Order: sequence, then C-alpha cells, then structure tokens
Amino acid sequence: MQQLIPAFGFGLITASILAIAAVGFTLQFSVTNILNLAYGDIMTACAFAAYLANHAGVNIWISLVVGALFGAVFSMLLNRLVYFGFVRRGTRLFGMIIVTIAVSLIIQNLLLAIFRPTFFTYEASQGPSYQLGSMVFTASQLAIMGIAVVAMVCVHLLLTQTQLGKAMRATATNPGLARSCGIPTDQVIDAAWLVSGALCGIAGVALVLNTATFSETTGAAFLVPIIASAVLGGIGQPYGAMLGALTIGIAGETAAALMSPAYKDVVAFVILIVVLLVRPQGILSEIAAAKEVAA
Amino acid sequence: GSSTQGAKPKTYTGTLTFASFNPFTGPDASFGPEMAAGCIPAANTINQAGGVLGHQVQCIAVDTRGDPADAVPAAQKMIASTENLVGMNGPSSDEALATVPIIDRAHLPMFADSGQAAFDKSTYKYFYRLTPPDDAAGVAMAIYAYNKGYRRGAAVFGNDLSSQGNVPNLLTAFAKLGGQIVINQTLTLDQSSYRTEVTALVAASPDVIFTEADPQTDAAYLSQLQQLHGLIPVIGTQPTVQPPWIKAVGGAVGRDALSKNFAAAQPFSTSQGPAWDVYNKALLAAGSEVPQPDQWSQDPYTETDYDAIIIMALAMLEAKTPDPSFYNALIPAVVGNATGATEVHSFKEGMDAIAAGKKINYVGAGGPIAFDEYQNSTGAFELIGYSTNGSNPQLAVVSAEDIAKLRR
Amino acid sequence: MEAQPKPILAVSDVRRDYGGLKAVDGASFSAMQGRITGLIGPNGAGKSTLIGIIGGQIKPNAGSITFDGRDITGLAPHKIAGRGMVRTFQLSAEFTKLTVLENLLVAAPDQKGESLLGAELSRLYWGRNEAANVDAARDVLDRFEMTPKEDELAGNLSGGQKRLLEIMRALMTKPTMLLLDEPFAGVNPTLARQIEQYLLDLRDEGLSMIMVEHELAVVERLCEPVVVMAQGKVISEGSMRDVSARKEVLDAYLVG
Amino acid sequence: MTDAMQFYISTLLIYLFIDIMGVLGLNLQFGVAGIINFAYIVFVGVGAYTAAVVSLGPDYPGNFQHYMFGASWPFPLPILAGGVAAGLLSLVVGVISLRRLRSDYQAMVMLVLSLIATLVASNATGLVNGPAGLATIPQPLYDQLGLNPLEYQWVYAGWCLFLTVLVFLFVRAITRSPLGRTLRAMRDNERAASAVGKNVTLLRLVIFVVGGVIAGISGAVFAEFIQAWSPGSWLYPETFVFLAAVLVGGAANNWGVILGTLLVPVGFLEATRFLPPIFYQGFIEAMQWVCVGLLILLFLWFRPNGIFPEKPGRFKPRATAQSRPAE
Amino acid sequence: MPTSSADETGRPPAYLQVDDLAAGYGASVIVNGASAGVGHGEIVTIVGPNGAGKSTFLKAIVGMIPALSGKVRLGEEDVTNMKANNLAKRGLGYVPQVNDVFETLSVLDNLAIGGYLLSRPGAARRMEAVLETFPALKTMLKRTASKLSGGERKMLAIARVLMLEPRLLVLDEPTSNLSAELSRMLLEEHVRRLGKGGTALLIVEQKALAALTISDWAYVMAAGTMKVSSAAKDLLARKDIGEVFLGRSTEGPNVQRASGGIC
Ligand SMILES: Nc1ncnc2c1ncn2[C@@H]1O[C@H](COP(=O)(O)OP(=O)(O)OP(=O)(O)O)[C@@H](O)[C@H]1O
Ligand SMILES: Nc1ncnc2c1ncn2[C@@H]1O[C@H](COP(=O)(O)OP(=O)(O)OP(=O)(O)O)[C@@H](O)[C@H]1O
Ligand SMILES: [Mg+2]
Ligand SMILES: [Mg+2]
Repeated sequence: MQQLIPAFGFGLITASILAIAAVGFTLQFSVTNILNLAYGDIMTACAFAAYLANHAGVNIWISLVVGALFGAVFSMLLNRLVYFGFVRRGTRLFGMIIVTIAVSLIIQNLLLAIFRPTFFTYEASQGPSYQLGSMVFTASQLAIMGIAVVAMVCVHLLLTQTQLGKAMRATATNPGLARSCGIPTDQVIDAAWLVSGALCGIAGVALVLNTATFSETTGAAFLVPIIASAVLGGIGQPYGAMLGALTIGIAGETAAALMSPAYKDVVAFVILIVVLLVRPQGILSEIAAAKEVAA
Repeated sequence: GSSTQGAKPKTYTGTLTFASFNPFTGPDASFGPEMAAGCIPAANTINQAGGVLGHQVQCIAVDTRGDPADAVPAAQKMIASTENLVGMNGPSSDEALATVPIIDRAHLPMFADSGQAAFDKSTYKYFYRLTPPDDAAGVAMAIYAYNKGYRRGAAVFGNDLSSQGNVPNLLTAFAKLGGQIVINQTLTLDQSSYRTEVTALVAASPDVIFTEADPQTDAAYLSQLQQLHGLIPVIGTQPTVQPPWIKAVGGAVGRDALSKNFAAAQPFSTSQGPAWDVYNKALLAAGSEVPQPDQWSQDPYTETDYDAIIIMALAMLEAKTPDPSFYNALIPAVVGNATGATEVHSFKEGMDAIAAGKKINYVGAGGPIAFDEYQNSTGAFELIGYSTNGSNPQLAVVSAEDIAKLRR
Repeated sequence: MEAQPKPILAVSDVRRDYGGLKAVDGASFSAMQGRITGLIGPNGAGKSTLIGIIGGQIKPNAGSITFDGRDITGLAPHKIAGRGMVRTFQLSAEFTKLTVLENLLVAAPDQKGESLLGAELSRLYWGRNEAANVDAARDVLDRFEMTPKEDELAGNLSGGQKRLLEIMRALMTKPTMLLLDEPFAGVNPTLARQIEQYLLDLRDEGLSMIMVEHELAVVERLCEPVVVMAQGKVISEGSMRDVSARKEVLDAYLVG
Repeated sequence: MTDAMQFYISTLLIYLFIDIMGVLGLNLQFGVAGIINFAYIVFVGVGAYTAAVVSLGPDYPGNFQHYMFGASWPFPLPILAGGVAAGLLSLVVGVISLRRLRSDYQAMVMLVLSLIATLVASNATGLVNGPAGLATIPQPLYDQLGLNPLEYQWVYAGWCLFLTVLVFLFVRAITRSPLGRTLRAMRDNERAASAVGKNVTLLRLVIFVVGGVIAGISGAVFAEFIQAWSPGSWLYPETFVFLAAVLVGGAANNWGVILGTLLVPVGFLEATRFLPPIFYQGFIEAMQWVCVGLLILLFLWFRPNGIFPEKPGRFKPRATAQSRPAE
Repeated sequence: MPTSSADETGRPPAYLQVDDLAAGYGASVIVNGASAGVGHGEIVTIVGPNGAGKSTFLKAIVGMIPALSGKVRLGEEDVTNMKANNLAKRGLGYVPQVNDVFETLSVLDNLAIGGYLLSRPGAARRMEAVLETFPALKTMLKRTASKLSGGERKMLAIARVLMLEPRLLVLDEPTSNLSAELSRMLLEEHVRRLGKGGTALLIVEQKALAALTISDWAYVMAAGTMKVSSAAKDLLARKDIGEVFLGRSTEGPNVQRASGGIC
C-alpha cells in the first residue's frame, strides 16, 4: 500500500511522455484525418537521430532538439511524398491505416537493416534525484515533465489562438472549402505535420531517456498506449489526449502496485474500454461528436 | 521419402548444405546469428580438409521468426527447395514443438538448441541435443547463489517462453537448498517503466536477483533499480551474456556496475583444449562471413553448433554417404566412445583416423559429448562474470550431478 | 376530404433542449389520416428537430407521440419505420456506394432475402420477392424521371437528384405515413410540380404526410391543415389561408 | 515432384485456404458491413485454442503444459467448438462495443482488445499454458485414416479446400443477397438505414458474430494442422496482414479478397523469401519486410480501391419479365 | 453553344469570362463547352434541370475540380485551373451547394476562417457587418456548425463568404433551406445591394422565378451546355422556357406569389 504514492509519481513520468506522444498523434488525426500507425516507428527513428547526434558528442538536451527537428522534417516529408499522394488518389481512412502500417514495416525494418539488431544507449546522466513526499524524480525526469507541460500549452495556444490553428482545423474538416476561403491548405498541412512530427520526436527521445536503452522496436511497442490515451481523451482533442495520458499512465503504475504488474497494461486498457462505454466519445468530445453528426 | 536400410543411398552431386534453422527476426533474433557463427567455421574447416566424401559444404540461414506458424512453412520450404540439404542446427524452443515432427519425418538430422523439457525424453530418431534443458539453468543459478551465501532471492523473469522456462526449477531448487524466494515477478516485455515493479522488489529486500528477460526489458528494469535504490547482485542465464544483453544493460547501468554485480549461468564449456583451438581459429578466420567473430569465442551454444556440423560430417564419413537416412544411425558412433577409440579434435583428424580404419571419439569445442538413450547430451554448468575488458571470467562450475539432484 | 378525417399522429407537449437552447419547446399538434399536414416556420423554429423526434432519431426530453393509436415515444427509428412511418432528411443521406436502384431496393419492406437464413437459401427463395421489389423501384424511378440514373452511384448524384432519391427511398418503404423534411429544396420546379401531383395521388390513396416546406406556394397547394412553428412552439394551426393572415404568424416570420 | 516439394506445396495450399477463409470472414465484417475489427486475429486465436484444448485430452498433474477445459472430442467437434467459442466471444464483444461506439473508436478499442487478449493469454498461465502455448495438438483422424504423412497432408489440403469453398459459398450468398445490400447500405449511412426500418445494431451484431465464427473455424483448422498454438501466433499485427489482403484485393469483393490473400499473406511473404542472401544474417530478413511494405504501398497506389474494386450493381437485381422499361 | 442568344449590348464588360469550358468527374465529362460571363455589378443566374451540370460548371470555375478544356478569365488574368486559395486572394467567393460550412468548427470560427485573408481588425469589422446581415447567427456564435438547422447553416455559409467582401461571388443555390422571407431578403436586398456595389454575382438557383426577377442576365443550362443566354427579363417573358425550366404552369399561381413573402 505504501507503494501507491511512489507508483503515482512513476505514473506521472510515463504520463508525461505519453502525453507528448498522444498529443502529436491526435493532432495528426484531427488535422489530416490520418490514423498514423507508423507513429511509433517514427518515434524510434527520431530516437536514432538523437542517438547519432549524442554519440557525435552533442549534449543530450541538444540531441533532443535534433530528434524533434528530425521528426518534424521527416513527418512532413513522409506526408508529402507518401501519405498525401494516397489521399489524393482517393484512399480513405481505413485504406490509409494500411498505408501507414506498410510505412511502419518499412521504417522499422530499414532501421533494423541499418543499425542491426542490437541495443543503443544515450550518453546521458540522469542528474541528481529529488524527493517530493514519497515520490522520487531525477533531474531529467523533471525535465521531461516540464517539456510535456510546455508542449501542451504551446499546442493549445496554437490551436485556439492562432490563425494557423484555425486553418488547420478548417482544412481537416473540409479541405476544398478551406481552399476557397483562401487558406493555402498544402502549407497548412505541412505545418501540421511539422508540429506533430516535432512532438513525435520529443516523445521518442524522452521515451528512450526513460527506458535507458532502445532498439528498432522501442517506439512501436509504445504505440498502443499512445492510441489508448488519444482515444480515451476523445480523438482530436489535445487536452483530452493529456487527460487520457494521465489516466493510462497513472492507472497502469498504480495497478502494478496494487495487483500484479503483469496486468499493468490490461488494467489501463480495461479502464479505456469502460470509460468509452460510459462516454462513447471519450472524455472530451465536442469535436468528436460534431464529426459524428457530420458523418 | 522411403528410407529403409536395404535401399540404396541417394547419390549427391555438388555442395552439401547445412541449415541454421532458427529465429533471425522477432524477439529471439539473437539466436540465429549465434548459431550461424558456429556453422560457418565448421564448414570452412571441413572444406579446407577437402570436403566430405569429395563434396564441399556450405551453411544457409533459415528464419523461423520465432513463431511456430511461420516456422512450419519455413521448414517445409527448406526441406523442399534446398538442394543437397543433409543436416541442420536448430530449431530453438520457440518453434521446436511445431517443427521437430516435420523435420524428423523428412529424415533430416537436427541438433536442436531447444531447452524445452518436452524433449528430455524425445523419441525422434533424427533429434539430437548437445545443450542442457532450459530448466537446468534455474537449478544452477540457485546452487551458485546459495553457495555465495544469498538467502533472499528475487525471481525477475520476462513473460516470454524461454525466460519462464527457468522459473519453476529455480523456485523449487532454491527452496530445497534452504533459501527463500521473497518475490517472483513476471515482467511484461518492453515497457517504458518498471519503477513500480522495482519498488515492490526493493520492498521485499532480496539480496540477489535472478533474471532473464529480453535485453531492453532488463536494461530498463535494472537501470531503474539503480536510480531508485542502487544495484544488488544479479544472476542471469545464458541469454544474459549475449552481446545484445551486455550492450543494452551495460549501457544502461554502466559497465562498471555490471561487472561488480553480475554473474550468469551457462552450459559449461571449457573453451579450451585442442578442439576449441581449432574452432576458435576457424571462427576468427571467418571474419568476412561472421561479423565480430570474437564475440562468439566462448559461447557454448556457438561451440556446440560448430560441433554438430563436424559430428554430422564425421558420421557421413563413417556411413560413406551423405544420405541422412544412412548416416543418421552412425551419429552416436563418432562421439562418446571412451574406450579404445581414437580421440579426435577436428574434422581433419577424424577423417584421417577413419581413413586409417580406426574407431573415433570426437571431443568437441564444447567438451566431451555423450548421448543418452534419448540422444541428449547434457553437462555441467558454469557461472561466469563480466568484466569491463570484455572477457567473461569463470566464477564457479556446477556439476551435472548436483543439478540432476535438484531438478524436478 | 368528404369523410370525417381521423387523426393518425398525435404529438403532445414534446420538448427537446440542447444545453440551454429549447429547440422544441412544448409542441403539440395532430395529423390526419390521408392528409398532408404542412409544418412551416422560420429557420431554426424546431421543425427538423420535431421531425427527428417523431421519427425516433432524436430522443425527446418530455412529451409523448402517438401513432396509429399506439405510443411510440422514444422508440428506436427502425421500429417506428417498421410501423409504417418513414422520414426523409433535410440534408440528403444517401447510401453513397450503392447505385440509385439499390438505394431504393434497400428500403423495400419485408424482404425475404434480408435475414441470414433467407440469404443462404439463395435466389431460389428470395428471387421472386426481389423481382417484385425491382418492379416497384423502377416504377418510382420512372415517376421521378430518374430512370437514366438507375445505375449511377448515389454518391455521384447532383444535389437535386439526391433530394429526389430521399423521397423515392421513403416511398419505397410503402409507408402509411411520410415525414418529408423540405423535400423540394433544390429540385427543379417543373419536376417538383410533377412530384407534387404524385404525392397528391398517394394522399388520395390514403397516405398521410407531414411536410416541412418553406415555399409557401407549395404548402398552399398541398397542405391542409398547416401547423406553424416558431421558437420551438406551435403558434398556429389551420388552413394556409387562415394562418397566413394571423398576426403572430407574420411576426414570427419577420423575426426569423 | 519430390516428396519434400509436395509437402511444401501442400503446406502452402493449406495456409492459403485457411487464410482465405479468415480473410473472407474479415471482409464480411469490414468490406461489407463496415465494422473495423482490429481484433480479428483474437477470434482466430480463440478458435485455435478451443480446438486445441478440446482435443488435447484432460490436463493432468505433471503434464508439460497446463490448460483449462481439456477434453478429447472426436473430429469434427473441435472445429465446431472453435467456431462456436469464437462466435460467443464475438457476441460478447459485439454487444459491448458495437452499440454505441463510433467506427474509428471501435477500431481503436478493438486494437486495444487484441493487446489485452495476448497479455491475458500470456500471463494467465493456467488458462492456455501462458507464453509457451499449446503443442502436440492431435491432427484430426490421423490414426483412423491410416495414411502416410504425405497422403495425410494432401487429404488435409483437400479438407481445407472443402471448408474454404463452403465458407466462400456461405459468404457469397450473403453478399449477393438483399441482406448484403442492406449491410452495405448500413455501412454507407447508418442513420438513413435505420430511418428506412433497418435494425442496424442487430444487423451489425449478426455479421460480427458470423465473421467471428468463420475466424474461429479458420483458427481451429490451422491449429490442428500445425499442431501448436501460442500467443506469438496471433499478435495484433497479424490482423493487419489480413486487412491488407482485403484492401489490396478489393474490399467487399469476394474474388478480390481471394486474390488479395494469394498476394499478401502468401505471395508477398513467400516471394520475398527468395531474395539472395547478402550482407549479414538478419539483413535480408529485414529487407524482406521492407519489400512487403513496399509491395502493399505499390498495390494500393496503383489500385486504390483494390485489384477488384467493389462493383456496385454487379449484383444486378432482376425484374419480373413484364416490368422491363417499356422504352 | 447557346441556341438562342440575345443581344448582349448593354451588358457591362465581363469580369469573369468562361469560354467553352469542359469538366467532369473521372472519365465522365459532365459539362461540355459551356460559356458564360459576368460583369462588375451584374447579377447573372444559371437555371436548369437537376443534373444539368450547373454545380459542376461552378466547381470548375472556382477551382474545386479541374477544367478539362476551355478557359476561365478573371479580369485580365487567365485563371483556368488556378488553385482555389489563389482565386480567393483575387476576390472570388464561393458557396457550394452541399458541404457549405466547416461542420466541426463553431459558427464564430467559421466566420473567422471566412476572413482568413483579412487582417485582425479588418476581420473584426467585417464580422460585425456580416452579423448585421444575418442577425439570427448572433445568438449561436459558440455553437458547432453541424448543430445548426438547415436554414441557419445556409445563412452561415453565405455569411462566411461575405466576410471577404468578394469582387466575384459564386453562389450555388443560396436560398435552398432558407425560409421564404429570408430567401426574399437575401435575393432582393442583399444580392441586389452587392450588385449595386459593383460585385459580380453568378448564381445557380432552382427558385428560378425569384432569382430571375432580380437578375440582369440569365443562362439556361441543360445537358452540360448553355442552351439559352438572354436578358433575365426576356427569359421571364418567354412562355416555352417558363414551362420547361421554371416550373411555371399556366394554371399555377403568379410570379409574385411564388417569390413573395408570407402573403
Ligand atoms: N444538435 C444540436 N445542438 C444544439 N442545437 C441544435 C442542435 N440541433 C438543432 N439545434 C438548434 O435547434 C434549433 C431548431 O433546429 P431545427 O433544425 O429543428 O430547425 P428547423 O425548424 O428545421 O429550421 P430550418 O428551417 O432552418 O431547417 C435551431 O436553432 C438549431 O440551431
Ligand atoms: N462526384 C461526382 N462523380 C460523378 N458524377 C457526378 C459527381 N457529381 C455529379 N455528378 C454527375 O454530374 C451530373 C451533373 O451534376 P451537377 O451537380 O453539376 O448538376 P446540377 O446541375 O448542379 O444539378 P442540381 O440542380 O440537382 O444540383 C449529374 O448527372 C451527376 O450524376
Ligand atoms: Mg430543418
Ligand atoms: Mg447543383
């Protein structure tokens, strides 16, 4: 029982990473209507980019920026060169899921072919530990949580306060109409992929900082909790994704403390299903509900 | 395929092929390269000696993906479409139960490295095993830990098949010895955080951790233990001395910390003696085909995979044909003949001895071999440590008899 | 309209809120057997919401609906349709990847091949029934001048053609009562005239209808009586000639 | 043909037939009724496990594997049991998830469900022997038939073909009937379907269960063939292989689906096995998967709606003779 | 090719000029060789039966679907197949027949998107003006567009396009779903006022009588081409056209009735 509070703290760390990732994921879906199941693998690719920088002697936090930049550019190019082409050819939501899975296969196995089947570690120290009540955090964990909060606020401001944010949502709903309102939708979509790709990159590097080692499958293994968080919060809702990430992260760790750790994910996912039965559109659901009426 | 002893052996033209039938992708992807690293040097020494009965030999890799459903067609295809396939290493535990019957039916001698207890009393005629069952490792770990004075053990194993195989015997053996397993954790693989598990572990205050999980899982687990509490002694299994594990965990907790706290049980091989010298030389010379060959120098599985190829080749010489239906029965005849037989340590020596009309006893790179009635050859275990210079010092040897006493 | 008309649908004190907004705010009226009841009112008056409530798509917060002597409040849409009351949608809701003919056939009632068992029994079992439905569908297509579009995907129709499909599909269900939500919006006036005549014929054969329509000339031609809604309430009922003279009606329209 | 070649080819055929069955069931759910079942492989798995435990005999202490519900039912009961068990699970899952959830949420929930199922099967060791899975599943009628292994293999291939044809006819009867049309209508516009009197919840549930039963049967036949079944055989990505087959072949088109199966799970994977071995061990395996990914992309690029797209009106209703348009 | 073409003298010089346009979907060519022109301050209406290709014609002009052949000129510039967002920059506003609002966005955000090309203060100013035109929208600014009634939705769509004060306004059936009073106001007050202000207006309408009454010029489209091009008042007077395209049957109520208010 006295493990509960520390477990809550650990949940916060997982939740922070999950939140960054889930917000990026949900943003991609809400703006481009693509459920990008290659997201986890792009996270891994970003982790590798940061790894290369890190092992070239760059400080880990700057490497994180490298990872974020790589994620941004890579995601944007992926959309331009692959995804958007399929969308233009009339591939719809579930066709696109298969496209993203094919891309996921390709990325993951190219990484495997390039870096070979082994494991990688960053040159980074966790820094001093801090005791908050009975929760313990290392400096880098606190930094990850800080990054998560800042990223969330930025995304919120972007979506609600800027023209770009509105343009993104308009493009998502009705691209043709958006163009006829003067919105350069191609650029807006690029911007959306840049932003979500950067989040993906940050999440990838943060994930590896947390797990200590990584390989070509690290990101993919994290994908289902990301999706669960996004769905729990109501797909397309950045705040919802944050809430979802908190729920999944903390529920998992506390379940591990209270019952068997083997069922950590099971418990988190069962919560997801139960919540959806009560609130079929996720926790925050205005946009989602609107989409349904439109459908 | 009919194979009655009365029939004539098949005639072969061209190169003979040995397969490494093992996972090269998937969670157990490290098995395949480890095995191929044994086959290739063996083939090279055979070819340097002029080949088998005038045939050159070669190795191919067949990926089972570590999944029975993928392994079945892979096996069928390997058998169907590989020219002059005369023997193989594998399968591993992951796919053995589904594929051993198929391979046996195809009359293909296989030197499995499946540790599954189901094969302890195998009656398949073409099945051989030079390595001990998985669960023997658990006993060896328990004995070593107890002898080191540890009394409060924590079992921390991944939820995968090969890891869990160790657990039952570890638990009973450690208890029989008088120790106590204070916590038994089954880890879900590849989670980003094991902190709650670690907290539970620390709360149980063990003085030693027994573990086997995939590299990433153990790396995350142990590094989070290090952050939250500090490392405590760790006893692992053979997979935990594989390069990927060492790389991952060493990278995560620091190689110094690893060398201070770590030991692993693996099948005992002297990794010395004349046969090993031949093996090691051939291995290091295979640099172009085997990346970083020195990592396998002391690997007992690679050594026995090498031995398996040599044994099959020698049996062909005895049978005067590479046809498995004929030479299979002679496999036990080239090893374990303690009295009166000429001890040989390489294919060349064996070939010369057979040519001279002598009975031979091949003593392998992994040590002496003696098959029991189920064509299993099990031996002792050793405990090895890890040092930052990359060598793995031997810490202790646990005899086969001691293990047999405590196995369920 | 010689015989005493008999009420077939009674809506009493129906309410529906969205947040603070009272979309339908205590509406009551009844529709007569074999009549086309007009439902008019300014934009946002609550007409479509009321149609949705009657049709079962929207659950009312309060009130009750009786159809053909039975309470149908809160019943699932397919059950209401099963009782013979079928609606059309204001924004067309076609089956996009089905052809026009298939769109109509889907709506045919009591299809033999629509159960799992029936389907497995093959065409031998349901073929005859199907052929009859095809006849009926072709007949409707003909009346709506849509025969050339029979094999076109419904998703590829023009705006007006989709509106026609809405009406045709509803008719295919052989309803006893039709709820038409702005059936003629976007339909070419000449064609609309022909359809009006067809609807009148159906009415004379006993089909009851409620029709939401903004084009008052159409309402005047077809509807008797007319129910006027504004701000969620029924503010007036009577013949078109009567209600159009009333002050509250005029006011409501000017506000809207 | 050598015996070995015959073994190989018959194995491939058996895999093909079983995959076709599975994919037909999925297509019924996805292509026709629009239900995105990312947990499809779970129903295959349940069928396989059920067939395994009811033919393995009762569990006993000291057995090398442990499981529940052990029995020794004779052929063909294990296969039927596999279908029934998967159908029952579909019913439960369907009742919970199909009623209120929007399709993309449904899809994600199914994905999560797939993961839960593997976690439970791996961790609850007493259920179906945990991560080790079940082995030594008896092949049906092997002893009774008294055939040699190769003959048996061909008989088994014939048996699978027979079942596949049955499933095909069953599925085709649905897709070509008014029921199939109603299902497609529901997929296109649920609101409108219910407004013309279709009970969409029931329809969806029925088709979900029918698809589940087919999945279960295919799993049962599969497990009885490879005689082993473990959590590694039904990880969630397997569903995507099936789904890729549906989309590459052409959703809602049964022939397209068969072609898709021929290409994706069988063709792509087998064809890429023939890549020459270069570089290091494992490289080529990785490149195989890259090729599979590329092939899927290429097919979807050039045939966005599948090789055989859904043809509306292909099922062209017949009118009675006298009603043909007079013109 | 118009079958009957009236004397075009007296029309203002065309601001939008469409020549021999062909457009369609995939393999099927729907519009084939249709031409039309609109000058500044001119109200031009296209009428025609359902499925004639009116919407397709408009979509090709505003860049929603590609023009297969023919030419679209805006002012002095050739804008054939120009991207819609660049057309918007040139002052083209378009209200489609369906999918005319951003359903997931609030009414306010819909209007903001309508003013995407404006500066912030400019947008605020326009927002006020537009809301004056459609006061009903004022009470529902926070509501998601998908939750509007049919007529409110159409109002929003038109309000959105007015945000930009377009120089060329293309409206596809603007009055469908609007109440009779609102339709009348839209056509007789707002559209007229815009026309007087110099905006070029191209309108497709099924309420042909009402639309033609306020129009300067009219085209009748059928089977993908312009069958008639004439001054609106001439068209109104033509008996044959009236019966075929305008739904005016001899015994029907008079023009005033159909297009008028409640009484
Ligand atoms: N889902 C909803 N959420 C919030 N408000 C809604 C919703 N649906 C409708 N409304 C509001 O309820 C009121 C009534 O809408 P309704 O669609 O019934 O109007 P109507 O009479 O059909 O109007 P119109 O003639 O414009 O179609 C409108 O103000 C509308 O904005
Ligand atoms: N997306 C599409 N794909 C294929 N064909 C289409 C598509 N949209 C419309 N069509 C076809 O093009 C023809 C003309 O359609 P269009 O929408 O231009 O007609 P319209 O004149 O606007 O009719 P309405 O008055 O009914 O709106 C119709 O026959 C229709 O079937
Ligand atoms: Mg309405
Ligand atoms: Mg149109």
